Amino acid sequence: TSNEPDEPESTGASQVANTGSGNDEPGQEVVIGFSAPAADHGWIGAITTKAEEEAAKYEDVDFQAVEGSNDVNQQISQVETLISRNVNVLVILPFDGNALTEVGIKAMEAGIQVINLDRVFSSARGYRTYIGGDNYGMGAAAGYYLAQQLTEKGVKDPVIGEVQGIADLPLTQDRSKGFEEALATAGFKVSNKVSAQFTVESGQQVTSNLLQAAPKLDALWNHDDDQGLGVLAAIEQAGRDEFIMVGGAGSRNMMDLIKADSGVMKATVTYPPSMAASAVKLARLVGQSKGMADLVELGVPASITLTSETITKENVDQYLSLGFES
Amino acid sequence: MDDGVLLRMRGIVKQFPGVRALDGVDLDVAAGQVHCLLGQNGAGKSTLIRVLAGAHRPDEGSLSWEGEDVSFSSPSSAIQRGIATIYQELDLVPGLSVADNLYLGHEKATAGFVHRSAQGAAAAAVLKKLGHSEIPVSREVGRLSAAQQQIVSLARALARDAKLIVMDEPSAVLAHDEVDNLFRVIRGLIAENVAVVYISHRLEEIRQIGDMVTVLKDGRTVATGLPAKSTPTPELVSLMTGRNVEYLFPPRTSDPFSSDAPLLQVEGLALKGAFEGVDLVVRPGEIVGLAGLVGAGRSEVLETIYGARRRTTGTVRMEGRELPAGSVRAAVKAGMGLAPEERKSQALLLGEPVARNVTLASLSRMTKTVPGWLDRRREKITAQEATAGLEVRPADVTRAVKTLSGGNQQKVVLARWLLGSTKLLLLDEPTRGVDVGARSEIYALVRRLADDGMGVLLVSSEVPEVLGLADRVLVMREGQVVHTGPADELDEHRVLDLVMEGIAR
Amino acid sequence: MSVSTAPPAVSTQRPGVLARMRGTEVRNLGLVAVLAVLIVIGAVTSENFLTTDNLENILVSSSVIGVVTIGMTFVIIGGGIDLSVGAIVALASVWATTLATQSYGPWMMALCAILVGAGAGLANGLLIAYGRLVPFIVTLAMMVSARGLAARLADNRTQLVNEQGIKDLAKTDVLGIPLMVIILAVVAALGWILLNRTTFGRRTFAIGGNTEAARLAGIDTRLNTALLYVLSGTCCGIAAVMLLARTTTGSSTHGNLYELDAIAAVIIGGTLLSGGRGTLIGSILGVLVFITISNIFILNNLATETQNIAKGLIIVGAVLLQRRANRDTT
Amino acid sequence: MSVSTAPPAVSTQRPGVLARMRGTEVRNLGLVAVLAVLIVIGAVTSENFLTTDNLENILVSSSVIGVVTIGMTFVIIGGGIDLSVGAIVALASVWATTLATQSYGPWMMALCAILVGAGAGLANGLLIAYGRLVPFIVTLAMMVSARGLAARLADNRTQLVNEQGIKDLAKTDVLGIPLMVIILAVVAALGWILLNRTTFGRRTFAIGGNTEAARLAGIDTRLNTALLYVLSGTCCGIAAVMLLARTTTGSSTHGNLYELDAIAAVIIGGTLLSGGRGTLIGSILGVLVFITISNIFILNNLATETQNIAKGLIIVGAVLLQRRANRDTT
Ligand SMILES: Nc1ncnc2c1ncn2[C@@H]1O[C@H](COP(=O)(O)OP(=O)(O)OP(=O)(O)O)[C@@H](O)[C@H]1O
Ligand SMILES: Nc1ncnc2c1ncn2[C@@H]1O[C@H](COP(=O)(O)OP(=O)(O)OP(=O)(O)O)[C@@H](O)[C@H]1O
Ligand SMILES: [Mg+2]
Ligand SMILES: [Mg+2]
Repeated sequence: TSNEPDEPESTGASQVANTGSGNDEPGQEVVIGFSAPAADHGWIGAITTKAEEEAAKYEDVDFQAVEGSNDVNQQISQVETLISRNVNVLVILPFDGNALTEVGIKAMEAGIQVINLDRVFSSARGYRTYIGGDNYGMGAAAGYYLAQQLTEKGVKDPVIGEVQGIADLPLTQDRSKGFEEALATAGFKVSNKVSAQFTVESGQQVTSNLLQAAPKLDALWNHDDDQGLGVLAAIEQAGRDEFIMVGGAGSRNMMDLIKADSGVMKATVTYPPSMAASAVKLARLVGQSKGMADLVELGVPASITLTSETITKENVDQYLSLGFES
Repeated sequence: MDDGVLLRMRGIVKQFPGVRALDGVDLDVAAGQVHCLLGQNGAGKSTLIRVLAGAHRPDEGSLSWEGEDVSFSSPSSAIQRGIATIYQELDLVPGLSVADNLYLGHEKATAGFVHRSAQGAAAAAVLKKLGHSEIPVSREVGRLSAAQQQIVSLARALARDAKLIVMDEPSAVLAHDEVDNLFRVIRGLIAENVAVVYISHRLEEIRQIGDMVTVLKDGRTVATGLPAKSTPTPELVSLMTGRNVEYLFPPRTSDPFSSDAPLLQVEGLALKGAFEGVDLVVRPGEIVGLAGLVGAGRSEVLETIYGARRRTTGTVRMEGRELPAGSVRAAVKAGMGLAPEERKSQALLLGEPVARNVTLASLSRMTKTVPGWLDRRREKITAQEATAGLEVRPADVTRAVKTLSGGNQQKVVLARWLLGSTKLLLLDEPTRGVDVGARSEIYALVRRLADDGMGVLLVSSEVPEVLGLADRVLVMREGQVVHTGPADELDEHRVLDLVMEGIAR
Repeated sequence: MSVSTAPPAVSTQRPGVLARMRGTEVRNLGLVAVLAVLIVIGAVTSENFLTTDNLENILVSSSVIGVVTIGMTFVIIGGGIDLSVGAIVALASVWATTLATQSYGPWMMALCAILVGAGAGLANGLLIAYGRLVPFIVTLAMMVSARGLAARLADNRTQLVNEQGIKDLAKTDVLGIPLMVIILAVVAALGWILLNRTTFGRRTFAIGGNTEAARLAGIDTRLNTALLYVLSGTCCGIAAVMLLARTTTGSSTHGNLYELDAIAAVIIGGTLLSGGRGTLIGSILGVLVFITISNIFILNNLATETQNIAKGLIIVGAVLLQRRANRDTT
Repeated sequence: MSVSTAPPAVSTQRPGVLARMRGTEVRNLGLVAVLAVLIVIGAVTSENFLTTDNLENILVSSSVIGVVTIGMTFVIIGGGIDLSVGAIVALASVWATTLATQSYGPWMMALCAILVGAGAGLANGLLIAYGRLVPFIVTLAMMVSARGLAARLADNRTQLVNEQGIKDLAKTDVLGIPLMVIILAVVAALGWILLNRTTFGRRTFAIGGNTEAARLAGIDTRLNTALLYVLSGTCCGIAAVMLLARTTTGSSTHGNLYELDAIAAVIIGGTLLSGGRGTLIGSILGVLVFITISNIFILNNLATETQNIAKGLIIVGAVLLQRRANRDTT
């Protein structure tokens, strides 16, 4: 067996270990059901695409995705449909983890293994394995980075802006909390906060107003690189460049901008949609009762939380291949 | 084109679900003639002219126009041939101005751009020709009174420069002098060799203006080419109805000077901008008529008494108890019922069956033991009885009201108030569009209701109707009552003088 | 009663059963045909479609939006519109899951959700009927405000239902039928009676068909209109309780786009958007059609974007089929 | 909705200038008053409100949805509704940013977006006018399908605009006025002329006010209705081009909920949802009101949920104020 990744462009430094070791050899056929919220913004779109692409790599995987929905009731029904269709493993990215817990438990009780992707269920009985990002950690990473930059520059009482995603999602609140608490370590706080909808257009719209509310900014954190395209468009259209900006998630576009270092965009904190590909891989392994090659244990672990890494000009080259097309 | 026949219709059949509205009708119309269509409510007159205007496609039959076989696939193809139509139910667009309505579909425009001033001027000219330059051409049609809207409809037909103008009961909403005015216009048209098809339930109008008469009955032509001036009335009536109807007012029975406790007592009633200082009394068993010109404010008086408009000053008492201003519910509870002037917009649920229209105002009495729980059998039977009493045709109460002919729709509205505890009936133009036979039935009915103790307040633009039916008459002019007195002390001339001059000469 | 004595004339021909049904009810036959076609498609394309589990699943999925749709049908027949249903569901779900409310137990939670729904509906109704404001604007304002208030109450978080009593609702079967479906059936039956067998229902049709005529007939159009929105709000409250059970959470994101789904079901069910005409059965069939379409897609493993493209086409096809079915029966 | 021939309150005195203006245009004065109040509130609560930059920002923010609203106004006056505007904007933006289209340069991109918009509108129009299907359902189907198609074309990705020519639109000023605002002004002016000065506009009012009367007057109501949707689609295409410039991207998520925003602006602008009556100026004012409210909130750094609660209240307040203003002027 080899340690060489079979798809170099989709694997990055931190993921090399997940492949190889014979786990990719065709095995017993696994039917994987996949349910995620409506692909009404790029990150979720990327999640779905990554999952599909990963599944397509394996001949022994039958991948069945259902229509995305932002209505939890609808998503519950969809998962129920998948259950009654007797899939082997379910990958569920819930619109709201709390709301899908019961149906997760139902699936587990029906003997279907559940991979809970990203938004965690309220009970561990609902999943075989959780894999997801760290929203609090993401906000904290952005906060620490900005605090450090501003302190280095010696800015006193900086004006810091924040562009949230959808305000009333738990993940948004977690991100903001991490951001606030990290900034607080340097004695800073957020002065202007707006929330968009994770879409380019809403990012553009709210940012153009934010820039009016804060005629002078020192720093800006944007939760999401998809809406970041809009945020940047608004900044450019307003002709502003006096501040530094940090993104979120880690899209390829943003990495290119960080690398070029020609504008406000200085860093982004990762929240990679490639976790969907990992989830599919895990689902397949679980379905085939295999373990993870680089671990000693025979089974797949119950929980994997990805770290949020800070990508800057210095380390961007390492990450370029992981950047998702938003 | 032999014998000057402009339009020839042969064997026209039009079938609606459940009704054969036209069953082989023939009609010949010659240029320079007024051709009258007569027939009872539901005989098929409106349907015939809708076929002629391209609004309905006939199921069978042929049409020839100026000697050439034609078939109109849409209203515009009839219009292009030179046929203009005034429909029975007003067909104006309420949100558009008078001028825009007049030229709708044939706007004065180049390359799609409307010449607004030219169009306004042309509209003003047409209205002036009709003697109604007081109607502002820029006013929204929805803000005009029913009579004014009818005039706009007429003006619109004239604005088309048509060879044939079809008029479906144009005089129904017009007052006496307005009808004369209409006839003046028709004579002008005839002089220009235009043909006119004229529909009316008033035989005296047919005599005045008509040349030829065609009589329809149950969707068939029963007589055609009758001379309008000379055919005896009994002959026409029996052709229409198949029987002899006396066009008579029932004898008065109540005492105009009775001192019974008044049912309705109105004092110093005023509505800003419409009328003021109206005093009137209606006693049980009494019919009180309100006469006056169109626009004199009679409808407003009725509607204000009824609470549909909020009075500015004055009091309204039913059986001694004062009613709150602007509450229809209080009025209905106290025993009033209104048959309004514009039945289509003010009274009817067009898509609903007859039965539901009839019981609308007395739903709370159509219930079983549990309040609010409908007794649908009782509802249906009650509606059937009420409509049968008025000879609503067809006699099927499950039929949608909009499929009834105009006159039968009016009867449905009347039937609504005959159901329950109505003590005072407010009738605004109750016989508009109602045929000869039904008309005398309605007169008899109103009188019988009065004899049973009901009070009636009647508004009608037909002076003979007011004089013949009412016990007492109030004459209104420009928002004021100019005369009050027993009906038998007045005649048509005196009323007209009062109406025009405010004094009796 | 003083109408003349002439006996009611008997209608000459005895019309057939179909012809005697009112226009709108015949229209429902069209929808039944659409549903039948969908079921055939489902059965042919997927072996899992005609399983008890799956059919039950379709019904349960329809139950929450179904209850909302019943209230919406009343409002639309009465000539109005209610854009706030989704937001009211969210608000009621959040309010019922606050810690304070949960401490009183499941009955109190359910009552709270229903009262919040009815209260929000009352606010709508008062502004529309007595404030004479346009329904579209008032309920739009309520939609925005109620979601904001829900987010505020929940502090932008999802609140867990702790009461097992509520959670059990989603798992209970009565005589083999899921309780959720029974709730829908009961609400639908009550709604049907209210609409078709009571004076309130009759007046609702009248107001939607011709408000002026209803007013001149002595109907208290304002009170009646206000009640329509209270009814719709109450249905939202009931739907919120069902959603609490299904999702075991209260959240300001619940009921997302329910307004659109409900209005669409009502309209495809043959109710006129302008009021005065419609049936409850049509609305329920409308809900079933939409849910069945989604279900078939999932069973056939279509990509989401393909599902959407196809869904639009099927909707148009369904309406065309429905029209054709109606033409044939009348 | 019932026919509106019931006579409104009577006025016999010679009316003043204000009263002689058509009812709906007077209504606009109410909206101007609302806007004035909002501006005062903005100026008082935030020093950054009355800056040229910010006012320009409000206008620019209004421009894209403003253009969509113009098309929507026509459709609603003509008695219809268009739920597909947002989806058409998305589809047009995606189609115009496919690599194939971009290779032809900025003009071709703009033309492509506009043609796609018009084409989708034509599909709506044909189904509604000639297929005689309910506008709500047809445009709902288009909404779902067009978004699905957009997602498919874009493969669920955001597509970048590479053409500098398009991006520059968002940054260009003409005589100190942003080009975006000028585009809105031009579309509005053309729309106003079309609505108020041409036979097409008159006929649109007629069809919306009384379709049967329009038909009996010999108007080709079907052609005219179909054209209304083409017009709306074309406006969406223009809006898509503007959005390409503003966001420098094409995406299937563009135009999210535009249908609701546009309809709300039209209705608050005094156009009847049932058709036949309305003004373009009112609709534009409606857009400005909504955008200004959001702007004031952000300048005051309100939390999103507080914004929403307040927004609902302000909308109701605005409509009440508007009514009061109208009463005083008539
Ligand atoms: N659209 C329709 N659908 C069904 N039946 C209809 C329709 N229009 C008319 N009818 C029926 O056709 C018959 C003829 O109606 P029509 O309106 O032509 O009568 P009319 O002679 O004009 O009566 P009136 O003097 O009362 O106006 C009536 O029985 C009527 O109920
Ligand atoms: N919708 C309206 N808008 C403005 N003025 C109106 C309106 N309707 C009626 N008027 C005016 O109110 C007055 C009374 O009109 P109304 O039609 O009630 O009189 P009427 O005596 O009942 O006549 P009719 O014979 O038409 O019933 C007239 O001056 C008329 O022009
Ligand atoms: Mg007739
Ligand atoms: Mg009158």
